[in-house]
Amino acid sequence: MVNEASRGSAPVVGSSIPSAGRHWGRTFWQRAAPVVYGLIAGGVLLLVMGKNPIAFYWTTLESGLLTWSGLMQTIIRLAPLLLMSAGFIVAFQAGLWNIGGDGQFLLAAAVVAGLGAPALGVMPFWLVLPLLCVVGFLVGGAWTVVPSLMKAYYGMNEIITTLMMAFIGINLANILIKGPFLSHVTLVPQTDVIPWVYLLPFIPGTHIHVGIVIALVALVLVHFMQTRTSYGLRLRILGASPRAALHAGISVKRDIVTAFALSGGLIGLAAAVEVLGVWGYVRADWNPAFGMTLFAIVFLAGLDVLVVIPFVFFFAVIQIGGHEAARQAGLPNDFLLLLIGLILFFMVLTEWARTRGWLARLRGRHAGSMAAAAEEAAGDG
Amino acid sequence: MGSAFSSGSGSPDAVVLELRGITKVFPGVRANDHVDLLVRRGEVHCLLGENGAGKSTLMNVLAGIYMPDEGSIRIDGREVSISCPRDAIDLGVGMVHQHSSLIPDFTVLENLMLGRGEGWRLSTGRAQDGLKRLTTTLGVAVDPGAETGQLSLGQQQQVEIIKALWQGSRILILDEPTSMLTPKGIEDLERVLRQLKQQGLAVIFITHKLREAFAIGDRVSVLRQGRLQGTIDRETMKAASATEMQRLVVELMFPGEAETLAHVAELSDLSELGGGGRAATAGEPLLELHEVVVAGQRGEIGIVEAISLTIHAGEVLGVAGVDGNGQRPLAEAIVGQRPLAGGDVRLAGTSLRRLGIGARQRRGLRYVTDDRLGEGIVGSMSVALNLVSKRIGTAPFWVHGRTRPEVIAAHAEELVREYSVATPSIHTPAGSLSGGNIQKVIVARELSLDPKVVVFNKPTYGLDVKTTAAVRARIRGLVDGGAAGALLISTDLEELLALSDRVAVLSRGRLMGIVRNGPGAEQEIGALMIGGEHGE
Amino acid sequence: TARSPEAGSPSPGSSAGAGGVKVSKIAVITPEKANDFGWNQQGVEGAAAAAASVGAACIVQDGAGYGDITPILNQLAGDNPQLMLAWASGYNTVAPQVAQQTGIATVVIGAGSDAANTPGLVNDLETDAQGGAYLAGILAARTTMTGTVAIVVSAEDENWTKMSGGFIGGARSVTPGIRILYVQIGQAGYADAAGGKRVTASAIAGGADVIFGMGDGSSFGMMQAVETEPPPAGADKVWFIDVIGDKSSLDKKGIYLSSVVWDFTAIDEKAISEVEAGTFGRATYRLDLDNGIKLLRSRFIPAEVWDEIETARQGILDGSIEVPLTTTGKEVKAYLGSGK
Amino acid sequence: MDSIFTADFFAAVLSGAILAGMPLLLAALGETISEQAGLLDIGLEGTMLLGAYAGFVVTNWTGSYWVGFLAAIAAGIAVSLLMVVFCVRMGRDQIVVGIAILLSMEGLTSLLHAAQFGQSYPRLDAVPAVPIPGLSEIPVVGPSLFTQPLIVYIGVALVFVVAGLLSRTNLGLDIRAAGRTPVALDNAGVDVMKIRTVAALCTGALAGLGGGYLAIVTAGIFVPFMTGGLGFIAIVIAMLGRGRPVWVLIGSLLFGVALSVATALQLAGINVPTDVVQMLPFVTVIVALALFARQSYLPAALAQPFVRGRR
Ligand SMILES: Nc1ncnc2c1ncn2[C@@H]1O[C@H](COP(=O)(O)OP(=O)(O)OP(=O)(O)O)[C@@H](O)[C@H]1O
Ligand SMILES: Nc1ncnc2c1ncn2[C@@H]1O[C@H](COP(=O)(O)OP(=O)(O)OP(=O)(O)O)[C@@H](O)[C@H]1O
Ligand SMILES: [Mg+2]
Ligand SMILES: [Mg+2]
Repeated sequence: MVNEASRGSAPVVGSSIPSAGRHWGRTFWQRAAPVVYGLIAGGVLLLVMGKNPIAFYWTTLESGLLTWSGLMQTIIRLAPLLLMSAGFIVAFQAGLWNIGGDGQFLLAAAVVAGLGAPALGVMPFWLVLPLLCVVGFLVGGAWTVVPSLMKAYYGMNEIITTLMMAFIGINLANILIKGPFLSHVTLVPQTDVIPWVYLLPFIPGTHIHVGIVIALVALVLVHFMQTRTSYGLRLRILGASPRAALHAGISVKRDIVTAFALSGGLIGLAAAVEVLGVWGYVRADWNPAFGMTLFAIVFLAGLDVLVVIPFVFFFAVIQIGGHEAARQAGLPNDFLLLLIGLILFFMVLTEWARTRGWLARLRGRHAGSMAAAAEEAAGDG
Repeated sequence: MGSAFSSGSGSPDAVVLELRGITKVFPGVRANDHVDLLVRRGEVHCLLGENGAGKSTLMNVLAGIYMPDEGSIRIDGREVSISCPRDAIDLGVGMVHQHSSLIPDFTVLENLMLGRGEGWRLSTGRAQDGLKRLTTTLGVAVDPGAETGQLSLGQQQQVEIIKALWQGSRILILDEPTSMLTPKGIEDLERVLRQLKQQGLAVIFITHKLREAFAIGDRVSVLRQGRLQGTIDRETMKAASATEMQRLVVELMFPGEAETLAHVAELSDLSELGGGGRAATAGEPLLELHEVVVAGQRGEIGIVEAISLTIHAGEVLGVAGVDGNGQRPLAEAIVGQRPLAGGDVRLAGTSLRRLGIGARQRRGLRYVTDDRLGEGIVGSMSVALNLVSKRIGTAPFWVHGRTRPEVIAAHAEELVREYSVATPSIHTPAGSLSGGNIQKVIVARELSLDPKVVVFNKPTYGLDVKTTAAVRARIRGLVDGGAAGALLISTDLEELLALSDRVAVLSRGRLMGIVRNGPGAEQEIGALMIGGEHGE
Repeated sequence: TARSPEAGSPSPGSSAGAGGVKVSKIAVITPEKANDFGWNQQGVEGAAAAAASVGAACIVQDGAGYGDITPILNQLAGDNPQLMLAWASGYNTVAPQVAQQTGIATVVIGAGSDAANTPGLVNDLETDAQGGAYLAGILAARTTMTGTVAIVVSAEDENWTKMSGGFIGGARSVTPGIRILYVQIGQAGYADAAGGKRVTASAIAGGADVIFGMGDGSSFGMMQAVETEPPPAGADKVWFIDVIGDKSSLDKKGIYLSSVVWDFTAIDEKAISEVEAGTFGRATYRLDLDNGIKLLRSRFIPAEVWDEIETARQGILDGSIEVPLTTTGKEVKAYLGSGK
Repeated sequence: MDSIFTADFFAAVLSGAILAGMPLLLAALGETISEQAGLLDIGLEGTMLLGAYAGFVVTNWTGSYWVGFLAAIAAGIAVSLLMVVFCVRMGRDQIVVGIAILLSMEGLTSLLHAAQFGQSYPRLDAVPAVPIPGLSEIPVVGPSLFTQPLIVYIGVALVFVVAGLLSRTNLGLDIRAAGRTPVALDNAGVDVMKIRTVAALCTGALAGLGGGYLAIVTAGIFVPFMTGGLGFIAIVIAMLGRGRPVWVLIGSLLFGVALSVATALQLAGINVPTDVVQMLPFVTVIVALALFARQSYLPAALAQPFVRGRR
């Protein structure tokens, strides 16, 4: 099974006793370098296309970070991204490659949006919001049950099943939106709109909804779970070696199911927060497709919350500021995809170079040395 | 093919292989430190040394797995550079690795054809012939169509050797080939080796069992901490008596410890080793198996049929049998790693049927697995965490699910000291320890926190004399208190005779009989085994 | 702890309300790139033309997608245009909020009810192209030789369904018993060129020799099928009738019979003038036959057929001809089934 | 209202199934080879996109779709070089690299398309169909299944080529070994990296060709993101195929048929929501897997980097 197989490359966080403190500053800078290289590569590309990279990046920064409204938008975007990342962290921790995040996200979004307006009719909104968040969590979690059961009981590889469930989920979301949840006010297929004033409240003095707070709290909890609880250790053993987990008396089946559900739940919560914080509705065929990129980012951040946050923040800035930059440079927005792709490549590359360099200092280049190269890489993702 | 056996230019004892100043460094370890080694054609050259001495590394350098940092290799007097396994094979160096390198779901034939085929099409025909010729020369029987995963370890071992000889090796390296074999398997192997010697091959033979070394070897070299301690040549070996030889070797392996180790080495008279002589006054029954039936899993041999056993306090019940005759399923069923298809297991009177692995653990039922790296430890995790990995979530290490690092650390420090585990620190990833020390960690974990019954599955295979002694002492020490009992599964008859009070013989998943240890036990057991082999 | 109303109210000093302002800059934002010979391109060109007519500047943000629309709208607002055209029905929930926060007059698409209109801030734009599609139906019925025509839609889209109804009505007004095939590529087949070709090919094989194709990227796949598929028995070639844009410049094979073209210039000019007059946000704009919807007259359309189309156009305008209105796929299928 | 169910209508439905199924088949075949060698190529969709783009551009320039197909293959191979360098050589995580490939290829093709064809949207001529003498006379199936562009026959032939490669050749044996127990292969003196490289390149070539087919034959035009998830469907099919190309063929055709039949029903005036139809294949597979409790016997070393001498 892939999760077992890729143990070699699956990052193992804090494989030592938790209390051993981590100077994350160092780790962070080690990991920030590739981003810079990626940007440089993107810059070269821009030059080739006769655009001005400095201007491009400056505009990105300006409209994604340096202006108040841009910063607000970035932070608002951060909420769902961080929650989704938290979901991936939990799954990867347990060696579960939940690659169907987008399906869980969209289905949860559709259900939350679909129930939103009706719910407001029957109960006070201060009750509706938390309730819908729970709904999102449950739907997202529920969408992992089939894959997790099949993995737990038949050893069915979860990459296939989550992929398939993602396809089903995305279509199902559309069916719901065009069926039971179809709004009769607008003619575009979409859900009824939750009145703007009833969406998640703003953090006082800003237009940033409280989703970001929820996200940060969730991340802290996940981090605590990872490093300070028996459950976290069980998941880590499961992720490192399912057979060892079984041998140690860990009820592997239960933990696979719970970890998977928790992962999907957080992703569903991400959807709820995005819908209840920004949109108030979901239209058919809407798919922000955060999943894939976050999957990679979380992995490259070594499942380390303290590294995930800055990475995701950076990603959000590019997402938010990039449009304006692309517009001013007269480029299609899809250039941003290319940019992100390049950055990922460079993250991978420098991670490799680092491990090699680390080794080179110890003992030149030769067959055997590759061994610990991979070991080291495995060590810190 | 034929070339295999008509190889080697020059006089009968011409030097085939010459290693000069081989040095290989791993992070933090000098695995080999300027090692020189001479190997002659037609000799079996034994390589001895404690765990982590660097034997496998040296051989892997020869087989092209590692590039040496320093040193030179000469074959037939020509200086050669071996940068990958292909080079080694082309130079006629064949190696049977310490850890099996067969593909379980490939047939024997497919395994043999790997990387051997000329041209595009797979030519099963030619492979068939080659296999037939080899099996006849070696006097072994292998079913070419069988999935290797389905073969017993002994047969797998033979396939590995055939694979190593496949392209006509001049130098054959066997890295601990006997660690998993039964006396019978070892005899077969010895016969095969003699065959090969006759045909002029040079064999490098790594083992931890001195007796084998002396029986099979023409010369013995000893490695210690990566350095060559010395080589004992033919003449000395002929001249010296077994006991003298042992002193010599042990002195080389563990300078200054020969005395302390003398009494444990296998060579001394069995009766001295505790086992046999002990008065058989066993305490009350601790673990009872009633008609236990276990089903084999997909692609696995050895199921267990209706076995009933009782382990009393203060006794070691040995389980003898050719590997792959149901030992592992039995052990796993007892500790709860696989379901009982029938029957019942009772610990101190209470049935375990409903209890999970963890629950049985806490009730004092422990399992020292034979799959150390596969399931025994989590290589990427610290020694400390591995020492509590079967206690997750329970006090005092966890309180309300919250980890208490300081308690875990203290516990680890204590065990590491008590079991003298050689590790840089308790935070070191367990996977980076040497084989012997990994086993110490496992034993420490299982024997800590008041065990009642411990199931030992091949507890000493692949361990050096010293660690073996330590582990065996632990096993006896456990039961001699009279409070606990042990089930000792082993393919090593000497070990069984040395440690057990009674020995049950397992064959094809059935219980052939139970022999009380003592004079003549060896013959009885042997008889029961043969019976099992030839039964129906 | 609801969102405090003031959070949503126009920012101080906003130009909203009665007064009205001189329009010196307008902004248009479209989901796809504005080179699609379709919705996005028409939207941008209309805006540009209208802006030019009053000497105003026009900021274009095309290919904005749907996901990040809030930040993009805010960034556009940052450039302080006096009028924003939020050119997708997918924007019509977010855009009003941004209008609220920034106080910039904003045109939204297909909000579906006059309730969306907010004086000085938000004005809804509905597209009623069914009239044009009715004319296309007449053209198709006059052109077909097999007596079978096909409607191919890329997705379940309000515009498509409305026009489908109109087309059916027009075709039946000429040949009551005419066979009309209706097929949808997928739930989001807008860019699915491959699907477009496959589906159209099946439709042609089903006997259709006139294809009324509605889709964005996918309509190129439809044209490809029309160009390359063997005509059905009884026809010597297959014709394509397009919507929204004019692709005749891309027509190498002479299959581009016509197109129901949407020209927004007039509407955009109206919006600008209303902003300046301070009357913006009172009444929903409707794009229809008399202010921007027209049937493209290609060289392939015989004069007498065109005359017939012209008379029908007059009929629709003076109300003597009633164009059926179908707003969902279900309604289209029901109408299709009814055979009337 | 007289029925549209004429012979050539059914024919069109059948060839529609092939039109839709072929790109899947080619890509899934490629993925199968990688998987058997222990490589999980998540970036398949990206490979297809570049293949589609290259195939389209070159066909459009040269006017020869054969050159176009070659270009598609070349492009696919180029993309798979990324897999080779990052995953095979450097042993980096395959899923992450796959995602990077996916994103960058989506971006790249869209960028190039906007720059080159944003204004012109050129369309290609139909690829001529080659009737198989005899078979093509059979009513319905004749003009559909047996009157196809040459490339279709080649594609189907490839199924058996790959099957033969995996089961009957030394290379195939080495590939399967590389995916199961690379150490054994290495000890046997075969360079695992080389084998996996070969496998990755094959995957690139086939996925590229699949993309090329999509643009040149199925659509006759390139539009950004035109693969719309085909790559991932192909991965699923390959995994379910468990290294058996024939099963890959069956799986791909099933998807093609599902889409084509949906169209047919609509044309016949029968109301079928396309969402449901597109969901159906997955639902059935999931249910089937759940019912038969079948394991996905994936190669043991799948997605696991190989490093000689590692322990
Ligand atoms: N690939 C590797 N990476 C890092 N260290 C290694 C590697 N291989 C071996 N070592 C270290 O080198 C030393 C020698 O290991 P080696 O396996 O050669 O010992 P050995 O004599 O074969 O022991 P045993 O008798 O247990 O097989 C050990 O300390 C081991 O930890
Ligand atoms: N759980 C599953 N995982 C993957 N493929 C499956 C599964 N269940 C059914 N299939 C499909 O069925 C095919 C296997 O059917 P078939 O019984 O011929 O193979 P098999 O070799 O007999 O399997 P087994 O060895 O389990 O008997 C696969 O190729 C795949 O397409
Ligand atoms: Mg060794
Ligand atoms: Mg079968």
